[in-house]
Amino acid sequence: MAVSLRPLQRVLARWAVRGTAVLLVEVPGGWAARAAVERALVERGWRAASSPADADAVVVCGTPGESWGEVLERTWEQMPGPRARASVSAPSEVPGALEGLAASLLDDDAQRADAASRDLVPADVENGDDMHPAGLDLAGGEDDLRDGLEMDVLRVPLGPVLPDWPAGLVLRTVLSGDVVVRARVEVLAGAAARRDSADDARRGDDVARRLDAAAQVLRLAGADDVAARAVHLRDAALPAGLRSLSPRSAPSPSGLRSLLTSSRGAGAEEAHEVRGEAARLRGRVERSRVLAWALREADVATSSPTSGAESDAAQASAPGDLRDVGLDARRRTRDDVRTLLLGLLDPDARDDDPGRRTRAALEALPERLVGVDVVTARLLVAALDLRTDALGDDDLAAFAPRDDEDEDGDEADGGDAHAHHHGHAHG
Amino acid sequence: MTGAEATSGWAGLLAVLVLGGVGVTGAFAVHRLTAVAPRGLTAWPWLSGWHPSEHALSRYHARWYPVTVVFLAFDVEMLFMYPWVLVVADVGLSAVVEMFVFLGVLLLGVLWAHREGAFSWQ
Amino acid sequence: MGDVVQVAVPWVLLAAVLLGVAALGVTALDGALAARAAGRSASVGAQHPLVETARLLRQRRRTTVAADTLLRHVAVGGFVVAPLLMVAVVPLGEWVLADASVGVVWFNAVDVLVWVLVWLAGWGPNAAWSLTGGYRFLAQAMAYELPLMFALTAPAVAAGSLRVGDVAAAQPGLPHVVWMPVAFVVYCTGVLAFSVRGPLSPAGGAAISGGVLAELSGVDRLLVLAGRAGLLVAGAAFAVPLFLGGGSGPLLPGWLWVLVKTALLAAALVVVRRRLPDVRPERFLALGWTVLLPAALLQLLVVSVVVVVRS
Amino acid sequence: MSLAFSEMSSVVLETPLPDLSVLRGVAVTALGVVAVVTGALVFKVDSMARATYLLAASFVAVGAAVVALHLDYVGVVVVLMMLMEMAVMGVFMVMLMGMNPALMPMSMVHSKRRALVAAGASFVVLAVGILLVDWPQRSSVPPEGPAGSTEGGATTYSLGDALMGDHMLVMMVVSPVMLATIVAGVVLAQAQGRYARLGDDLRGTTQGGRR
Repeated sequence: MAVSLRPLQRVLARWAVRGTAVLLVEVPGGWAARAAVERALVERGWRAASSPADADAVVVCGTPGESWGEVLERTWEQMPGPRARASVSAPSEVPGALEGLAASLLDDDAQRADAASRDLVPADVENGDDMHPAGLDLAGGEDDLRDGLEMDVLRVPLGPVLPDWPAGLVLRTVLSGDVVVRARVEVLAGAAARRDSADDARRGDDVARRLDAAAQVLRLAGADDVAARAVHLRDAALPAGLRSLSPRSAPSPSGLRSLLTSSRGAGAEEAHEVRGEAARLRGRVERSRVLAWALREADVATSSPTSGAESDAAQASAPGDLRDVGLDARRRTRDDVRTLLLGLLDPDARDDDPGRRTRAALEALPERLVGVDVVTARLLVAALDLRTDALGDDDLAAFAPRDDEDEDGDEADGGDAHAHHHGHAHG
Repeated sequence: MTGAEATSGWAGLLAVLVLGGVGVTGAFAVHRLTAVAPRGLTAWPWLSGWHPSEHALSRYHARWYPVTVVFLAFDVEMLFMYPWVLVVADVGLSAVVEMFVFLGVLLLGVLWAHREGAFSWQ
Repeated sequence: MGDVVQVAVPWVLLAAVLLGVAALGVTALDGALAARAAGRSASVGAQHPLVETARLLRQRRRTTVAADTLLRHVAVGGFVVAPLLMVAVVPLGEWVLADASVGVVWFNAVDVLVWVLVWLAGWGPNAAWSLTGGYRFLAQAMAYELPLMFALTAPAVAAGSLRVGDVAAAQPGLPHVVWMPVAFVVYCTGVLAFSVRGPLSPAGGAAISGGVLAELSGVDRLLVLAGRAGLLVAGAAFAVPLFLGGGSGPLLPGWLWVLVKTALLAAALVVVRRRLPDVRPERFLALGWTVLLPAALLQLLVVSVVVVVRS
Repeated sequence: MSLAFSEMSSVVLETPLPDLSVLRGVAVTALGVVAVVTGALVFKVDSMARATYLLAASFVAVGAAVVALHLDYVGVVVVLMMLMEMAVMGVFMVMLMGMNPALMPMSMVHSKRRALVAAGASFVVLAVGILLVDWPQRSSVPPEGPAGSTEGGATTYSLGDALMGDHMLVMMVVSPVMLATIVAGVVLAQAQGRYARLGDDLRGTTQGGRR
């Protein structure tokens, strides 16, 4: 019976590979490679995957440092299969890498062999007991910041394997429902972070980087078509050396696309046109009432330096009670996601020291995110355009991953954040 | 009145349920033949590449619970609404006045809840 | 137009096939629009549903540690059954599968079933992203459901009946959409919301890594994707007897008009959906209660006064 | 195609069907069993989600049984309301449980003895009532509504008629009760009311009043 199904399975494989979903993992320093992969995906009719369960392939962009081993391996284990993986550190490697993925996914026999060889259940799943089903703890309770109800909190790390997320950033959040209660920042460095970022800076691709960040914000906000436009412009703004063109790339009627495929180098005229288009896109985003409405107040309950004396007073009067502070600050904070987004789309904006800016933003991030829901948090992180590849060694040391695993007790008050489960309660 | 009419359509809905059940089962059966492996994998839930610290199923804080109170109180009204729909034309203006006084009172409650901030998440 | 005839049970197969084809159609349109926005050929994008079906049929199933497998299966299967339950009461011209005397209420009950399915799909996998998706959907449901209910009652008041066939027959000259546009818009908002995609899709979306879809692969994912496309189609199909005059129209037979109107409305909803960004439930909540609900009630008031005056 | 369509339906429509009252009896009994079994399972499972939706399933079976008794509207609206209420109740069950709502063995019963006595007593009273009450015979069919081509439709119409006519008082009483529910519910549930946000003078000038 299996024999008779073979032709069908081959046909399915051929069709399936035409829509391959690729999970993109960006390592600091791998920005240009990631942009090139994204462009190649569009050219092939492939798409970016949203999670390992959705993915057929994973592409690591950049050169991961040692700290990446575990997350990459676990991501690989979580892919259902058929699965393939590749690693690209430069745009020029992209076409070959994707050809390799396609070939691997098309090889039905090899994929079946891979599938047959896998453990059905992860090796570290145990029988556990009532308090530790499958060998994993139950969530612990904590009094909520806003209403004082004692609810469970979840420790949910955001990044590094997360689409539309700054390279190598790990935000170790504690979530109560979908709201961030605490957060801690770590950065997983790339092996070649410094060198690549220096190269990027010399090539002056700041416009492209900011357009890329804007595209990420727009994608996260669900404005896919506008995001596609921003990606388009990003590619046109790339310096010639960072463009890779797959042999498949077809000419297209759009003027920008032919600019893109000319690969003659970003001449002055070309750069001028890109800036003009970016300004137009900015106008479009600025005028969009729906977008403004959807993003407005996608800002942060924070006691950032801008929030003034009143909220400081409130904080002093009630340490640990963030209810009033949050609402006050939300009313006052106007540098919301939309403003940041418009800034990213401003072709005349300058970003003189992305490294210092990023470090400052990362240091302020945990506090900014307290009381913010996880969707807003992701929008904000994208809008901050964090350049982890521009961080210096001492910055990286400050955000180095910690092994202490005591995430609960890390920021502020985590003292009573332990399980309150005692035997059989009543319904 | 024929037999099928007397069942007022419930046989058709039962058939839909049965067909749906057969269809879903069929899809799973077909998938066993077409997938690269018939048996599914078990994996740890995805957390950006990290091992979970605890099970996700927990006492999940739904911060919008004040709204549910307003919602549940308001939706009881639908019990009266649907039968009312049938008689508006026959009963006439008094039915309309009655229902909208009823709804108006509820809307006052909604307005008040709005002023109290029940519809803005904290 | 004659009265609606209830057809025999085997015709449920035809309903399923039509629904399936339409679901493929809206997905293809969505794919084509996405491809065009990305600067690729729309015809390649239109193949998306077939390519994705092949991909997911080939992909292995995957569950998670300590998942609630039973509830997960209920959710996945339910996604396919729910749209079928909706279209069962929609008359195709003069034929209908289930001529329920309270068809409008039935539709309402099934659209509430979607709440359950989405929440269970979020709960089942025992995973943080899924869970968040399920809960955010319920939060949004608090905002769209009541306006949707009132939008459903407006055409029923005009027809003086909760039977879908009667509502369709009550608008021979003038489709309801002409004189109850607000109810129509509110209804369409509800359809966008319960079809778990697009601007009102807090259950999924890029910002929560796919939400309820985050842990699904293979046939499970396929069924949920098919189901939500089916929900959009079923929502559009139900609008035809309610607001768009049912099978009435020149030249073409009634059943064909129903199909044409359904296809056009479904396509319009896909286009609208692509043009709008995601609306976060906390924004939508205030809108639903302070704008949509009063607007729907006002519309209902107008309709019932007209009905009283007319009778 | 349309020809075949109508031919086929007419063939089936003319086929004599078995006695419907028997079918109905079977359906009501079967649904009753489903309702009782799912209802009992509510107390057996270890998960709040399962308990909640088993209860929902039980109510859906009850709704279907009511439909089988030709009360179309009441049956469907039971399904509608119960799905909705249970979806919301599930959220609260999960939140307010004193322990993990899914992964630990738990007991859904407390005050066992008193509950048993109360349940047993009410069962006996109701059962005795069913057996002893002299149930009235149905003397007429419900009045034909404009849409009441089926019995199920006509009962809905008469329900609306009753609500707008004889039993208007019900609605008039329910509305202030529901308003009070909304107000009381929000006062209790809203941690951050207007006074807390805007200060005691509601002008937002003073720092939020603290409870």
